[in-house]
Amino acid sequence: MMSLSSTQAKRIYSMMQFIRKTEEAIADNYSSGQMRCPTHLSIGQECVPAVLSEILTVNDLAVSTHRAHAHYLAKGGSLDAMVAEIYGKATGCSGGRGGSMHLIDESVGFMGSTAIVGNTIPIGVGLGLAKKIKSESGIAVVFLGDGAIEEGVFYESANFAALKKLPVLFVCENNLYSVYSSLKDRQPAGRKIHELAASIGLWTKQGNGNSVEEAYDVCLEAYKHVLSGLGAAFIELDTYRWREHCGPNYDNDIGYRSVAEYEQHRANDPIATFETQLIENKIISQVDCSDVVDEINHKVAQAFEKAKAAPFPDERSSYQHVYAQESV
Amino acid sequence: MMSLSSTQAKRIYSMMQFIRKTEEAIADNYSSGQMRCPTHLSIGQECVPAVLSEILTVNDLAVSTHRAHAHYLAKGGSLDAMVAEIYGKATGCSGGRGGSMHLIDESVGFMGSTAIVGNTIPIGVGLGLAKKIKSESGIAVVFLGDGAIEEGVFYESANFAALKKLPVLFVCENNLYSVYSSLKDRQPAGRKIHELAASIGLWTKQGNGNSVEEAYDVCLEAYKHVLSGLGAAFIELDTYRWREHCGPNYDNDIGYRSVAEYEQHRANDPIATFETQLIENKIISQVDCSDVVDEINHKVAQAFEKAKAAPFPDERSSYQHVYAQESV
Amino acid sequence: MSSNDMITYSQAINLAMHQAMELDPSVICYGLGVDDPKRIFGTTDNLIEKFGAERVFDMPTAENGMLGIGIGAAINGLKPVMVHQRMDFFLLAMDQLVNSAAKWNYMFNGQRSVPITIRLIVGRGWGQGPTHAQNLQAWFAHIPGLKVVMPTTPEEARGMLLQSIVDPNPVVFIEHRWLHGQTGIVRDTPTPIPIDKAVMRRSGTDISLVAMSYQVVEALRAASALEQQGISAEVIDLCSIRPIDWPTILQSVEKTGRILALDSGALTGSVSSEVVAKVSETCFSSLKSAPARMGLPDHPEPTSYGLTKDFYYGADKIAIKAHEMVLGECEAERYAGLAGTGHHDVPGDYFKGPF
Amino acid sequence: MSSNDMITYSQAINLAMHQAMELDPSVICYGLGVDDPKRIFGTTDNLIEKFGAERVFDMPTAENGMLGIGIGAAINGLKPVMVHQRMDFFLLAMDQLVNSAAKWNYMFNGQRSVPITIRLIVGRGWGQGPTHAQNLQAWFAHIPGLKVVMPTTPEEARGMLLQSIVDPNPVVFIEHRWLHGQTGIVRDTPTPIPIDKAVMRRSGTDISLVAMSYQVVEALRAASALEQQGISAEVIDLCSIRPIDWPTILQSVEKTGRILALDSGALTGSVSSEVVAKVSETCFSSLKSAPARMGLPDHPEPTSYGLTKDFYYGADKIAIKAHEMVLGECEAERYAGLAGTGHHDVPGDYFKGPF
Ligand SMILES: Cc1ncc(C[n+]2csc(CCOP(=O)(O)OP(=O)(O)O)c2C)c(N)n1
Ligand SMILES: Cc1ncc(C[n+]2csc(CCOP(=O)(O)OP(=O)(O)O)c2C)c(N)n1
Ligand SMILES: [Mg+2]
Ligand SMILES: [Mg+2]
Repeated sequence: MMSLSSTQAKRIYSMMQFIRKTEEAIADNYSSGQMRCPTHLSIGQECVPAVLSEILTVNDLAVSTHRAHAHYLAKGGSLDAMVAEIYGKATGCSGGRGGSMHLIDESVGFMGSTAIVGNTIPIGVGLGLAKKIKSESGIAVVFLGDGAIEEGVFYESANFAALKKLPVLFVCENNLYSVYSSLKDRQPAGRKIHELAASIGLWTKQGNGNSVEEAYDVCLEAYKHVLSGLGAAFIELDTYRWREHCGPNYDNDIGYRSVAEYEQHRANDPIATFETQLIENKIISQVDCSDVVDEINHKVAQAFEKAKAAPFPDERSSYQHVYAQESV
Repeated sequence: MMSLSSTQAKRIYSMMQFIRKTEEAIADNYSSGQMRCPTHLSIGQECVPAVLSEILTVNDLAVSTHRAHAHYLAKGGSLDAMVAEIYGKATGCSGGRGGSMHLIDESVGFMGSTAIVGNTIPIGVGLGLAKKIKSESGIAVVFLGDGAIEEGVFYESANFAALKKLPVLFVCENNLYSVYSSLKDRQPAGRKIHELAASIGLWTKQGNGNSVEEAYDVCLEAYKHVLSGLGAAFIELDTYRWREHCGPNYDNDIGYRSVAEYEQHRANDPIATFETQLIENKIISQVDCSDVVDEINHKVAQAFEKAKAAPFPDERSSYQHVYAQESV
Repeated sequence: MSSNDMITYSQAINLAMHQAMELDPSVICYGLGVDDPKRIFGTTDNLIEKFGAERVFDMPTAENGMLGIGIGAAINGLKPVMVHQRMDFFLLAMDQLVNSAAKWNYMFNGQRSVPITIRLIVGRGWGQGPTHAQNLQAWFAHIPGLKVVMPTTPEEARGMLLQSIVDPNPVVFIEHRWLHGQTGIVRDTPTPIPIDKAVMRRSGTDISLVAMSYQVVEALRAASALEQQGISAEVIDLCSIRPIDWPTILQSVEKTGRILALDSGALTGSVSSEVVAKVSETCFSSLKSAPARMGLPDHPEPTSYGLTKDFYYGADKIAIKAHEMVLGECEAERYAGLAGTGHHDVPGDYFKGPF
Repeated sequence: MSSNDMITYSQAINLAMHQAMELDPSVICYGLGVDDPKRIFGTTDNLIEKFGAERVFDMPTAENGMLGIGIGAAINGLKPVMVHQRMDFFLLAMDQLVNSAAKWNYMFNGQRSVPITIRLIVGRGWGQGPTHAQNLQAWFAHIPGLKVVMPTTPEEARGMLLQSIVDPNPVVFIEHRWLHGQTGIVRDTPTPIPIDKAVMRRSGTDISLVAMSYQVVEALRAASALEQQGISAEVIDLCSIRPIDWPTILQSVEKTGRILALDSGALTGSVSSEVVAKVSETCFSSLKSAPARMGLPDHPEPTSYGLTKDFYYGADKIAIKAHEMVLGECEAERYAGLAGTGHHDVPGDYFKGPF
């Protein structure tokens, strides 16, 4: 377990299960038609966020994408507020205005996720710029996908982050797809995203995003690089989304990827792999694992109950907050 | 004179002088207040366009930027129509609607220049896409500056050109400045533009854009690469703009670049250097040179006379051409 | 899919695409998902199978660059049809749209036009929220050099898409997600329909309801109910919002003396503002009462089911407003029957999310 | 530069920037050329010298990314002032403006606003042509969540820029190139001026001229000439185009019974359309004659000196139109004296190009 203490390993394991069980609960409940917003699950991609949850502090700020549940939870965002948000309730983290794609919990430094591909990339860089100008501690983390790097705004943002040596860490979870489009239809054959990022001027590292140990090493090294003021970094972590792009179901039947491909990646389940490792290394027992999962399931079930019971926001409030009132 | 025959060398020399003398005439006449549009001169940067004039054929299409005179002329664009355009006359290549920054001569494959930085980059790639789909001969050439590569649209366009192996050649004249901003304020220290382009997936080459021989070799190799269907290429050619960014004057006094820097680049005058070489190699004599220049000066003077004498377009025609009428 | 059949709006779009691509090998179709399993809500079904991957292709997520590439292809002889699943994504491409596509023909003195068609889909409902359901047609309608159409019926979707493709100018073709499932009789011949004409959907004498896209559906429902109350409403479907077919509108208002302009976008600065301004300038002396507009509230769309009930307005509100304009007061309950009964955030029960 | 002096509009902008940056260390200023020798027509003079390169900096040519970076900086506690030498370049940044800046406060339920100010300069004259002189304010005015101001006088440029900077919302601050040289008395205290109020520049009883930015200058010249013809024109300077100060406008029209809305942008779908629509809806019974609008023709701006003479409209055309509205017919030569005498494409003889 090289760089990880057993306490850390257990926390990462718990976080992965926490994300998975939350997402599975969303999937299970979605078809009842009460979570009425586009919802993108990260099942299969829990490792990178979980590993980062062990590294980032509350001084570090993060922004994310349409697929943000895992990042939000890993950053410490409130589970109750997220589930309520997906249910469109007044108790939601965005008061129901944002839904699954617009999560925020500023109390833990999760500064927002948005639904336009690439949209939060420069915003994350701007968080880092302000940190530098204000000599504030911590770094800014930008979560992004392999599709988002195709947007010109990624390139512009990366260029500026490199130019000014900003405290920004780009975390690219490469899950091979953008909706139903495979990498080969979008990016030149053989081109590595992390090499592209390096040539823009970022410090980079690549790794297996489904291996806790490898992802931890990559993330930690990159984090230290950025935190020590050496400039912006970009890490590419390979992973795979198990379910459909948007929505609760599996979609291996519709033909954009093969069942064989799916099964192969499915076998690299980051949670099962890590669990086996932990048990083999006697860091945790099978029973401990069940206990962890039980506790999480309980917490998740409670969050869903609370969310379902919570009131919708007052319709008459829909005119509010178009503008902030107080001077800043 | 390696790869160049003496006929070719002479033609390139003439083209450089042709561009220089035309631009100098613009500079000389500008202050009389009859060329009432923003005008960007390429004096000092004649070599790359001239070299390409020797390589490109009428089947090759080109697009350019705000600083397009040299590209237009090198592609074979009509001198008379360009000068008239800068004078805003009905006989101008865009009927006076475009001015210096909007040049076009489709008869020679110069498909247009526009004034928004980066704006024609994807358009050039689209020309190449159509060539590929229609199995049309020739390539598409995109002229761009070192500033334009900062636009996300460059990155998006380059990605697609590489992805689809389009017959597109990006010609980047790196003159170290974007308006008054030096490269170091815009791009990470030590980063090479051509290396960046390579990492996006383009075939690349770099060279001295003020040396005819070197620029010719670079351009020819790149041209052959693209023409033979191997995919898009990017060449970076170093050069230097002698006069102010926009307008006819020198501006070394205003402080954004040092006189020493200017003098150093001024000493690398592509025309003087090449002329000396040609004379030393007995390809041309001093007298020949004067003859060439005289002839050009005559042609240029005539173009100015015609432009000055030409009528303005009819004011009532200003409503025309908002929409094309005939179905295509 | 053919032959004067009753088909859906998305099938009609698909039909037009097949016809256009068959008739003219220079037509290409590209955009995120045009060849994926969902085929842009069925609108690009079978295109890649029939016309091949060179003419029908997916693209990187790079809206501005990819529009510019389409413009370049158009300049070099192709007729590209670009598709965006949401209008909202297209905000990234405004430089190429406004500075290149819209101006190329003009700034180069009519030497070269840009025959590109850009299909934009407006989202609505199921929590599409602030950035997946915008109606920004007023922006496009403000730009000289663009044509902008928003057909309402399947037949017009078909015919106007065909015309958009053969039109030598850049055309922004806007589809409302809630129209995709609407059915109608569609001609089977590849006959284009002009894209600069409004259509009188229903004639009347008391008031002109001037609407676009999905709001025409609601206006027609309102007009039926108004008729039962003795109010004769004329319904005009703008079809094209640049250019707007002024003669049709002005003639209608000259006749009815009243105008209620119905927009699917945020009210302030909307196309309905332009309609009301022009009508007020031109038909001032014919107006029997103040002109009026309806549009979406001037705030972003919230996501929550609980916050969106009143975000969109339908036949009931239109009828009340029209009734007031013609007869003065109107009790709120008079047109209550027009309000939908099912969930307000889906076009019908068949819709189960997520988008 | 200070102290109730007669200074130019650009000096007033510069003064406000100095005041804002002095008062609040979280104010930063960036954009292409803010620290170059020309200093954005003098408006950023001495900022880098006084406040340093960390707070005042040039940027790569990357408008969308750099706006997003400003938004992120604003979210994390700074108050960025971003500058664009031409509004036209800013078309590249519409995603960040509309999808992020304008909606952030709303879609996150009021938890975090985006206090960014974006200075956009409108070019005009000397062959700026199709892509260096656009007036796209109608776009910004259509977007909920944005504030959009277009001050006319140096004092308001100063005070409204200060207010824009301290305002917690994104503010698009539009400067017309031909206003930069206008002079006026400017207060020396750093007192902000509200950015949601129109200003009555001249009071009158026969007609309301409602204008913005440089067109206010022309409207005032027209009003003087009209007075000599016995026509009393009220001139209202919108100052803010989102929100629009409706009470001031409506009150004026209630009084005069006539409105002529003057826009600096292309007529169709302009802010003047919104003004006329709202006034027609609201003051219908007070209107003595049809409301009217003037704006630029609906085509791109050509470059040629020979094609631009009639592209912009000035005091003479405004006066004729107003005269007609109040008294009926008006011979073309009556206001001929208002037409400029020098070159039509420069704000004054001092201007020698190239931009
Ligand atoms: C500008 C824009 N274009 C297209 C979309 C539609 N879209 C939503 S998610 C997505 C895929 C992005 O892929 P990636 O960045 O790899 O993230 P992943 O879904 O794999 O997590 C796309 C194209 C969008 N939301 N915004
Ligand atoms: C989108 C956009 N941003 C800014 C400008 C202003 N501008 C005009 S030319 C120029 C410099 C571009 O530099 P480069 O590409 O190196 O070309 P060069 O002038 O050196 O030939 C800039 C920033 C513009 N025209 N368009
Ligand atoms: Mg992906
Ligand atoms: Mg340059």
